[in-house]
Amino acid sequence: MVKEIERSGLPVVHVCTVTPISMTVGANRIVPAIAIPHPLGNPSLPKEEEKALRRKIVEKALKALTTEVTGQTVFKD
Amino acid sequence: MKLELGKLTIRDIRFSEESKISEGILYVSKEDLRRVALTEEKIKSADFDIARPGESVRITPVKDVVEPRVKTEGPGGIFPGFIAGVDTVGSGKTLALKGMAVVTTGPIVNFQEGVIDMSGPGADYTPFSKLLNLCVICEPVDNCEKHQYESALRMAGLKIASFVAGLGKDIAPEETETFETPDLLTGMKAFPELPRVAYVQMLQSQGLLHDTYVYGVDAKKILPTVLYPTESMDGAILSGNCVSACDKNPTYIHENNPIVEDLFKQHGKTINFVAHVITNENVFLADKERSSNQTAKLCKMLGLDAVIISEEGFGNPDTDLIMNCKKIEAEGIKTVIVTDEYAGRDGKSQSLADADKAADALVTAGNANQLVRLPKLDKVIGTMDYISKIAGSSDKALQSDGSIEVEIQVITGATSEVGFHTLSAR
Amino acid sequence: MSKLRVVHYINQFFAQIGGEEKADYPIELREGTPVGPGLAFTQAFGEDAEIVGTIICGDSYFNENIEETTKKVVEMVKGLKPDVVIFGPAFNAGRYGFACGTCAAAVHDELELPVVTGMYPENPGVDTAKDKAYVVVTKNSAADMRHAVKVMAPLALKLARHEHVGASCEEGYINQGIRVNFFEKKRGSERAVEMLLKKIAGKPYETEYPMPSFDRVEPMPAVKDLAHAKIALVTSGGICPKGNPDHIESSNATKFGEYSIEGVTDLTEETFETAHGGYDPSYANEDPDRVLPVDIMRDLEKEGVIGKLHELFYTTVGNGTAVASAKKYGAEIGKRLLSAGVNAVILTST
Amino acid sequence: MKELTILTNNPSLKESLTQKYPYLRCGIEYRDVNFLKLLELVRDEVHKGARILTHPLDGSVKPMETPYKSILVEKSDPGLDLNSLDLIENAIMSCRKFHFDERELQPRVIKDFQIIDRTLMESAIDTSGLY
Repeated sequence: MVKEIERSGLPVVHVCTVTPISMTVGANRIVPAIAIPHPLGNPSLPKEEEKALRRKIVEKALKALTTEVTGQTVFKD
Repeated sequence: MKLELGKLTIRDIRFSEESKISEGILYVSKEDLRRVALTEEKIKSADFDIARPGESVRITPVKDVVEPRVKTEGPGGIFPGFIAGVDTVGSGKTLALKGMAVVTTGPIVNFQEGVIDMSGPGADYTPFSKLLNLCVICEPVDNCEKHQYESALRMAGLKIASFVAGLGKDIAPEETETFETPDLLTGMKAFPELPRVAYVQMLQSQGLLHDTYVYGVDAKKILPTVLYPTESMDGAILSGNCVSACDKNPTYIHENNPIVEDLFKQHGKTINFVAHVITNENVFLADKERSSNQTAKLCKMLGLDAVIISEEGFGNPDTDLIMNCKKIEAEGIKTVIVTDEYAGRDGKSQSLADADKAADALVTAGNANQLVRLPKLDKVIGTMDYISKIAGSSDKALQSDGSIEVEIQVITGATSEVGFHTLSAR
Repeated sequence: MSKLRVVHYINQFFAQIGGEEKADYPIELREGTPVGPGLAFTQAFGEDAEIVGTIICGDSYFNENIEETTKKVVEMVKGLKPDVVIFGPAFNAGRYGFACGTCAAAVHDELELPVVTGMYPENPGVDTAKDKAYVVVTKNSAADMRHAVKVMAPLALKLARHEHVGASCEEGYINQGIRVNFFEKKRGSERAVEMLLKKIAGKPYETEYPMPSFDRVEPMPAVKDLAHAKIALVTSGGICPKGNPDHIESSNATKFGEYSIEGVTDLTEETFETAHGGYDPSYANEDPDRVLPVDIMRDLEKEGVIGKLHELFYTTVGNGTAVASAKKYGAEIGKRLLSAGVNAVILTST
Repeated sequence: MKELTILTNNPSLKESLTQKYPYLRCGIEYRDVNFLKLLELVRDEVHKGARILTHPLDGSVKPMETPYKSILVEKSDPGLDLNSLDLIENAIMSCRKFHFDERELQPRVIKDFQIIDRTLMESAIDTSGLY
């Protein structure tokens, strides 16, 4: 799905828990997520901390979208 | 370095009053064997049994398999660093008793794997079903530490194999094969046209029941080094390693390393078999980086054109394997890697825990997760207490007709990653 | 013992109805006598099996009425109660291959019957049958029919009898990722040495386990001006309005969802949930932002970090959804986003 | 400041390691979770910036066959270490392909699994010089 959306002409960032799978499905901009049942959250954290964690990942995703890449890239920060 | 390997085929093993080899029959006195085993002070009692190809016998849990060998001429002795001193081995003359092995069994831990079936479908999966197996069953003294028990059982196997081989010391071998590796410079001059090839062997080195020894040194503490290919034929490398029985190298496989043998067959004809490089598989990631760097460096130093790399064990060694492969290929040296797979029972999962496009020539020893039904056999040497506790098995594995359904990963040598067996997968 | 029952699917060309000009030939079932390549199969089966029915369908007809025709094929097959179903072989014919693969997968899924087809490895139909049908390797033209039948017929018999099927290299089917053990004639070390000699000599050799490799798409240029960009959220985590109004299936979904988040600043337990059946849904149900971060996106929108959050989001369940459907949904979603003036997409997966 | 920590679900690890290595230069954090959860905890740490120092699939006892896992991490570098992420993700993926029925382990079996887990960690400590 990632690949097809990108093929239609839009940059896509894939926020995904299992990055090797993201590589196999052909995403070009990849941001690692937390865990399968809660990719952008962590229920064991207090609400505020959890939101801060989520914001960090979303910011990473936006950074990825504003970064030129030449091939599959996993974004650290 | 030149080794003449004499072979004496053992056609049967029998218990008797006197220990001797006569007309291809190995006669052993249980008393003699017990005396040898009990020199290990952590062993309380030892018993012995014989398993022959085709018999309805299961040996489990298997600790090690050892081929009896004895040095008949030249420096050093078999199993340097343990049985003999630390002289460099691999030259002179060695006698091997073919067609047989010493098999040690004993539950060091309560979930121990290692199955050798002498008949039935299980026998197809283990190369050791074709041998006459002199089985050694050892019990430890009370309150024996696991490490001590492992060491004692390992040593008992080596000592008994050496004792048995000693019985043939003065008998002329039926057949002698000569292996010779010239030193680097001579080899280069002798075979200027032939591609320079080495064997890179990765040795499991991670802790209790996960260790390999080289000249008595625990392999986790070595930097990668270079051996003459004949050194392993004299027991320079030996096994303390039996978890994940299907893809661990018992001592027998080190003595008879098939990649060494098959490269020797081409030596001087299509290739120049330059060296046997050994490296380890440690737990600490920096060790993996360091060892693969050093291995690639050695390959470069040796001026190699190509190598075969073999793995040992499950999971994390995939990381070492891919590191070695990538780094050696990056030096412009061609690689073929030998491994096995864990593709799940349905064969649909990704086979390796690591992958890289540099690994474009791979030989596989099969999917270790494949299920096999092993029928009830008449006799068990060792104990069946653990079979439902081990990987690829479960409490439910034991069927009402006495057969067990297990993954082939419990079978000793089933998916040998040095290509000792014929099992494969596509 | 009675003969095993085989159903055979072929296109208009192999049914000798006509070429491209007859490609709109509608689906038809002929019971009894085998048609076209069916004769060769009948011969190969000997006394063991017989073709009890042949389904004929024009390639264009199929590809213009995919869903409906596939359904019909399944019904026809069901009525004939076969032990195994053979499709084609389709060789290098793309639309024929696609029809064979699609129908084979459907018959496999819905009737749980073994299915065999035959194709040239580059036929796009190969993908559609992945994991479901055994696709026998053929050459790229119908001239290879004799060989294809020779391989497909015994494989079909094995499947009909529920016998053990060997590894791809033994049986002649395309390996689509399922690993099967078998005993080689030579031990591993000898094969390694042979492979090495070939590799040194620059001769072709075949690795016994190809490293996973993947189709790639060129990365699109980055967003230049984030503060004025319209960003859309898409997820394969199955987030949808509470009650799952479109009844998106929890796995192997046949549709995707398009929902409005106009005015929504935070997804809550009361308003949204997940339809996904592949993971523990409790965390996502408790706070759907954990999968689809609408709360954060609204904050960033308010702060001016991004221009705008697109008022619609799209949802699918990644769980078991066929590659072909996922592709189709992706293309459709991409089209809609593009026409809505979206500049970039954040796609979240579980 | 680099902070070295062994994350473990092996309840006997701390005692036995501190006994053997009185000067051990790393912390030991025990977590009462199962094998897979421990890997997931390590993954969470990686996302928070930790670097993995010992292979998450060390040893040959199969994942989930043994209930225990101990992993040494360095909680210092800010930012995501991609190698660590690959390792832990691959380990979690590998874990899922093994098939284990729920089973009750006898105390002696449990003890042996703890010992094996410990010796794997010891082998890392020995070669890393952390003692």
